[in-house]
Amino acid sequence: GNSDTGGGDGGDDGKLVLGFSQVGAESGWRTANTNSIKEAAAEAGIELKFDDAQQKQENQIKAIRNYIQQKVDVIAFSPVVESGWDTVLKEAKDAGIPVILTDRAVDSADKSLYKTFLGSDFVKEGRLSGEWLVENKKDATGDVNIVELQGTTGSAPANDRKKGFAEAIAADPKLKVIASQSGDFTRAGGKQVMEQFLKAHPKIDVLFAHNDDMGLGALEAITAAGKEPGKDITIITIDAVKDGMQALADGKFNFIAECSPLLGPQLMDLAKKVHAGEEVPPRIETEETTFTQEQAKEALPNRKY
Amino acid sequence: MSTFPISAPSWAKLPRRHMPVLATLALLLVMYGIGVSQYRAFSNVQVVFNVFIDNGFLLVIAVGMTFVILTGGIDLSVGSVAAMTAMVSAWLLQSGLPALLVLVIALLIGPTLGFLMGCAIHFFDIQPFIVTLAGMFFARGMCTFISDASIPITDGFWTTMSQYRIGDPRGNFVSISVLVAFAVVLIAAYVLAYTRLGRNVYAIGGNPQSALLMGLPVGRTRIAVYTISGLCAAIGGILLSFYTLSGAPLIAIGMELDVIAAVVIGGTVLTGGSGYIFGTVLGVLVLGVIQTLITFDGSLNSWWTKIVIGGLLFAFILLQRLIGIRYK
Amino acid sequence: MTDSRPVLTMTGISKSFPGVRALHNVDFRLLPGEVHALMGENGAGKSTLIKVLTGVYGIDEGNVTLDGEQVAFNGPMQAAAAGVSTVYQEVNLCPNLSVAENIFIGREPRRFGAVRWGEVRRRARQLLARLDLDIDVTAPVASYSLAVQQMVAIARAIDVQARVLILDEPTSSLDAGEVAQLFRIMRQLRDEGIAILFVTHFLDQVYGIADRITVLRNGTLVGEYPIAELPQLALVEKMIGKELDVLDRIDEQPRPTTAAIESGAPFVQVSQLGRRGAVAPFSLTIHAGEVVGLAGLLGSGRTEVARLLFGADRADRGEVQVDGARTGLRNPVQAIERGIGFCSENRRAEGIIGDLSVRENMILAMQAARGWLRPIPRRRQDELVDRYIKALSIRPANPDMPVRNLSGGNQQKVLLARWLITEPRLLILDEPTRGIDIGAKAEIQRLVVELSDGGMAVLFISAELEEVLRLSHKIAVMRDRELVAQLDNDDTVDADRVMQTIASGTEREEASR
Amino acid sequence: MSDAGNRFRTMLGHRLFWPVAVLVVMLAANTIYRPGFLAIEVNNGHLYGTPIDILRLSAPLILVALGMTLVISTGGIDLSVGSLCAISGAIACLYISRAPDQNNLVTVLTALAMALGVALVLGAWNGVLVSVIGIQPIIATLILMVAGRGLAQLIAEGQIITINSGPYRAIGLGHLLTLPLAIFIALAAALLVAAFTRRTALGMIVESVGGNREASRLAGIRSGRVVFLVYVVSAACAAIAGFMMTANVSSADGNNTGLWVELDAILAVVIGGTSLAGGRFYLGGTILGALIIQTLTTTVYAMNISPQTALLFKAVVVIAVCLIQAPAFRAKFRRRRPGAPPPPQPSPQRQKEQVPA
Ligand SMILES: Nc1ncnc2c1ncn2[C@@H]1O[C@H](COP(=O)(O)OP(=O)(O)OP(=O)(O)O)[C@@H](O)[C@H]1O
Ligand SMILES: Nc1ncnc2c1ncn2[C@@H]1O[C@H](COP(=O)(O)OP(=O)(O)OP(=O)(O)O)[C@@H](O)[C@H]1O
Ligand SMILES: [Mg+2]
Ligand SMILES: [Mg+2]
Repeated sequence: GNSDTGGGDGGDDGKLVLGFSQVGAESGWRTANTNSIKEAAAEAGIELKFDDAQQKQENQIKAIRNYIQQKVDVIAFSPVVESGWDTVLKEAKDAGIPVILTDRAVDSADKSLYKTFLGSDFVKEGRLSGEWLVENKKDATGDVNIVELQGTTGSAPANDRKKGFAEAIAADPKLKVIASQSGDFTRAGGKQVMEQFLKAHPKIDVLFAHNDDMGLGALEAITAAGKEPGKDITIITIDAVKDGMQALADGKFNFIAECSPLLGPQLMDLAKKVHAGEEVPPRIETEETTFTQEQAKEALPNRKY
Repeated sequence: MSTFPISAPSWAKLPRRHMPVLATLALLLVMYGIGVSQYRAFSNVQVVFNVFIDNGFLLVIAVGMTFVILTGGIDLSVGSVAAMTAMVSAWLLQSGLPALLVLVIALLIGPTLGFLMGCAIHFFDIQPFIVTLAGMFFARGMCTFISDASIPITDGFWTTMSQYRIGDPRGNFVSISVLVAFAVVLIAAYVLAYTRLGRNVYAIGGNPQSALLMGLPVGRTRIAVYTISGLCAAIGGILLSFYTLSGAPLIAIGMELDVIAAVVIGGTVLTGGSGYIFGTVLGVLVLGVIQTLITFDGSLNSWWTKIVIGGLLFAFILLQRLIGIRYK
Repeated sequence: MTDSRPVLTMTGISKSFPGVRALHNVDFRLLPGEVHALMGENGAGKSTLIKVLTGVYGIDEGNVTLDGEQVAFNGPMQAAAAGVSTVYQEVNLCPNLSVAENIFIGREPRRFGAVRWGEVRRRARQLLARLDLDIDVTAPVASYSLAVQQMVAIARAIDVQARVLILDEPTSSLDAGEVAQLFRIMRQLRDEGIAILFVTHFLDQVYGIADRITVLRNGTLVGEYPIAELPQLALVEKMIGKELDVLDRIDEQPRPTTAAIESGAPFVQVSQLGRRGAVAPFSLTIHAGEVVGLAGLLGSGRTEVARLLFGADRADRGEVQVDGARTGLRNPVQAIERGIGFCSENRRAEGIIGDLSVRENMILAMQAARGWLRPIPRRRQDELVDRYIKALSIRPANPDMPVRNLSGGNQQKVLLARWLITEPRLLILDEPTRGIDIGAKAEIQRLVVELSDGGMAVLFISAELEEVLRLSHKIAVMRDRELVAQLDNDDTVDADRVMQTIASGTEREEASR
Repeated sequence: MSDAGNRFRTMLGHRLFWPVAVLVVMLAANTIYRPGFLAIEVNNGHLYGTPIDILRLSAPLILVALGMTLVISTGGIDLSVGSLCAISGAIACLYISRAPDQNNLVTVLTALAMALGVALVLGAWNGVLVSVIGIQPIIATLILMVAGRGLAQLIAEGQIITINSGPYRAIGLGHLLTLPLAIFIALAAALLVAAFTRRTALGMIVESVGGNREASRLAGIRSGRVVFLVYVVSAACAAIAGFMMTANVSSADGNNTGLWVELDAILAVVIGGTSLAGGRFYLGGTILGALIIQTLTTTVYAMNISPQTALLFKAVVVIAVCLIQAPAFRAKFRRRRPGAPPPPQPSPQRQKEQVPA
């Protein structure tokens, strides 16, 4: 490694240097992700250069350029958006620095620009949610009215989860999305949108929220409207953060598709491997599961984030 | 009634007006010096080049904003317009239009929107803040309207513009965007200093009432600056699409604030009437260097990053201000 | 000359603002090669007529013809293009631009589209030399005093190859020398066949240069007269609609002698107060009930002295005693607390707050002194405001009108009222009669006399020497930013002697009294 | 002219006429789209319905906009309010979440006091930067806007702090006399600000400083102190708004609490008729502006306008609101009518004195 730190412990002590550019710190999920990576790096004896891009692709590109200048050993990043990485990745390749993608993929045609992708599959999360619903409502008679709380308009998780969910519920014609609106991934947004859904649509059977936070916000709106969440309205969310799991265990949510932020250990492993020149599979999905109410009760006590 | 004995000697006069800008320059150099002393790789020439490569689009947009702020206005739409330009380019390229045609169309949208906003501001006398805020909503809305996912650009022209390296391709290089940005800066500096339009911009910023009574074309100039800003945002958007080789609906969110900050740090007064393009260049560099410093450090938490950015900004502005006062 | 066809005619002009009828069915014509004075009290509609003519305001009714062709300008730009060059009442320049730029902006000499800065500066210097002004043309215009700014605005207007030149109170801050310069140039232009419309409140100037006079009163036309047919007294009568006798009364009143005043304890004693780059250290004593006049040429530092005394600028040497006790006057608040008030010469930038109403502008200083927690009760406000609107005959007498809609002279009166309401012990008046009509000017002069008789000290600054001589007990003479002499205003002092002192800077020995 | 006609004319001329008209039109459009829009029913002993939601949700915006009105009227701007909302919310929630008994009223009050205290200090910081050091307001407050988000996250360690505290919840969701408590808080704040500015001379002094700072100084006003004060007031308003926002969802999210609220607040102030150049301010207008903005947001949800086009819709409405408010625009239609006052040509709004920035 050839690193430059401001003094202190860094320097040429043969440690592997990993430059990691994070999307931002826009949610609890993201913070858990960051923490996992930091802890894993410390544990694995890897020197981590961390940069927060504050949800801006420009910043991420800048950070990668700077990592190239600093001649780090491996670059890893969670792309803010899918497209637009070819130029800077080419620069990294020319400088001989291997790149690992985490959490979100890029759509580059040239697969040689990065070594591997480590992360979850948003489409799959949406699909799992949809499949559970199809299964759960297979005995229902009459239309099942679904409202959807989308994530931030235009963001990859929002687009993919919507897509996966839509694909899955297409299997059953009585499942209908009657309203779909963006709640910006926030509790306040989820609540405000749900309030209006409840007023505009007298009969809502299912809520599908793109993350736990919006679902938690919607809970409040549902209670205020005099309905019982989890019973009158079936609630499906994605992420499985602690608060969400609690709601699931309490019977307020009905189903959560996990999207695990704990990529740290896997990432460090990969970093060591690509640095050593070992072959790694081009795509590695994080181990993720889904939770029903019973499973949640069991899992809750060991939930870290 | 000739000269005053107490007034400053003539040699002391020249630098005084330029003092704030010089102070900014000096502080920038100090900041760079700190970087070099702290991080070894910071002294690479390429680090400096990268600051330009990474901020070329910001610089171009800031130049347009300088025109607007000099008249005492503000343009909040620039970030969204840049994003919309990139988005439209990506979309048109995807649907198979030739690159040159796309370039022309994309470059027309920004100024058109700017022109319309300028007209609303001038003819209906609505505050620029609101008009351009509506412009910002509109342009951002267009982005998601076109597509709510990002669209990659694979066009040959765009790829070349994006990846061509001027200089030693293995060593130090700059991108084409940097040249474009420099060209825009030079043209803008010339326009402001040597053309009637430029002088009218300053006059309106000084006192719009007087400018009107002095028989200057206030309306025309005001519309012109918003059009110019729209054009710069469009050029910036094209550079952005070179930079990212894609159009993404959420890109450049909040960029208007960075741009305004850069312009103001560069010494342009928000109430209008005083400031230079050169100052704006310095302002953009200040923001760029702050960011580079933080990435080089690489040990900051997400939230400490924000706090440190705020702190550095504060330290910089405070020093700039103190030096400025002393020489005033 | 007189029977040539008018270059400009305005017929049946009417113009209303919300609540005010500024012009009603006014006719006006301007002949080539004449200087035509437009006269009237404050608020008579002079400036409005000019603004209507040049398209700043739209016309409600009436016609304007230029060279026999009907015109309707949509703004000063069009008017200028048609050969109507105007200096508006308030100095209208861009403060951030240099003197040279202000003169040439909009018609800079260019080569291939690029402004030739060298040429701009050279020509600006030339032009100002014609007005006998030798200043740094690259400095921002805001760094010069109002008088210099006025000269710059005039320079801008006369450089245009115009057929009609309009000057709305161009001489309000100029001293005699500058006025003479300006008149020389006006005559020259007139002889070239240019028609000049000239507005002023100085009757002497009217009779010094005008060929014909048009009088407005309350927005209506009183009449148009050749100068020879309208003697000064008759003109005043036409303007105000009645006879004027206040001026005579001032001179008749018995006034306390200097000796009598100086026997009392001094109110303010200044010793060696100064500020680098502004005024050389000076010493001055002002007694209660005393009127001290400040005389001097343009830029001689009178305004600077006033600002130091009020704490508007901070002195960097010397000391001040108020009532015998040493005090710092580091900011206006401190000065006001010690009973000092200051009426700035630059009413637009440093005086009125255009957004606020007449009432609010008037009570502002008093309210500031009371602190924001103790608002002045509405009844008391009404009382004060009504009193001063009447006393100073402010028109329109509507206390809730935004002050920016008042005519220039009436704004000045509002400012004066602001300070009178605070009942200061020393009132510093920097060009208080600037832009004020003859009737009101007489009123203000009378007021100064009354106030000083009532025990208030006044520091009176005016470009009109005559006024200073009439009112002051003592005259301090400034030259080159130095207080060079103090003269007791007794029978031996007259305009000539003061001028001499200004010119030669003698009688220095008296300055050190 | 008939008496009724005259009265109509004066009503048309009233400053608040057009904002009110816009609000009514928006509500009407919603009602046409969904007849139940205005319906209010009683649910659990409180009133329940979309109009109530609009009122409740606009409460924090009204608060922020009130402070912003004062700041803007001095010719400044405060970009840091969003961050201040996040900081105050985070502090209050953190304190409560650590307390043994979250439902204890004393705990909650201590939390509020602490958070408010920190907000006041930060407001004072803004005030010092602007009035003492003389940094341009937009930049001075930008510093806290950026760093403040970081602070909020630092306090919450990047997590969402969820609390379960009845008294705190009440700030956002409680009811009083069947109406949401938040409305009363906002109303009380509005009355307080109005009393402070209009019953004392503070309002006039603020306006005079905004209208012409140098002239105010020469009239003996301590302009610096006034400017300092408004930033502190703005911070206090933002802090209370922050409590409401976090109480509304019983959790503090350092990232998203009050995100972009500064833009909405400025928009509300400007729609309300206060000029960004400083000078006269109109509290009533600001409140209406805030209501209009919240109604607009709710309309997007109520009409289920697709997220992809929601911003386009907003752009159109904002422009429409501003156009019909602009005297110059209305004059274009009235010009032909005889007797109507002509358009003010050099608009009074632009007539700004030179104020050194
Ligand atoms: N923009 C305006 N809005 C409302 N009223 C106005 C406006 N401009 C001028 N007025 C009013 O029109 C009348 C004529 O004003 P004008 O400025 O023409 O007077 P003037 O003769 O130039 O006086 P002065 O000698 O004081 O300059 C005054 O009553 C004034 O208050
Ligand atoms: N004739 C001149 N030539 C050059 N500079 C001048 C001239 N007159 C005034 N100035 C500038 O104007 C500034 C203000 O002068 P000041 O206002 O103190 O003068 P004053 O005696 O009050 O004159 P005025 O009669 O204009 O009020 C000075 O800083 C000076 O630089
Ligand atoms: Mg006038
Ligand atoms: Mg003076």
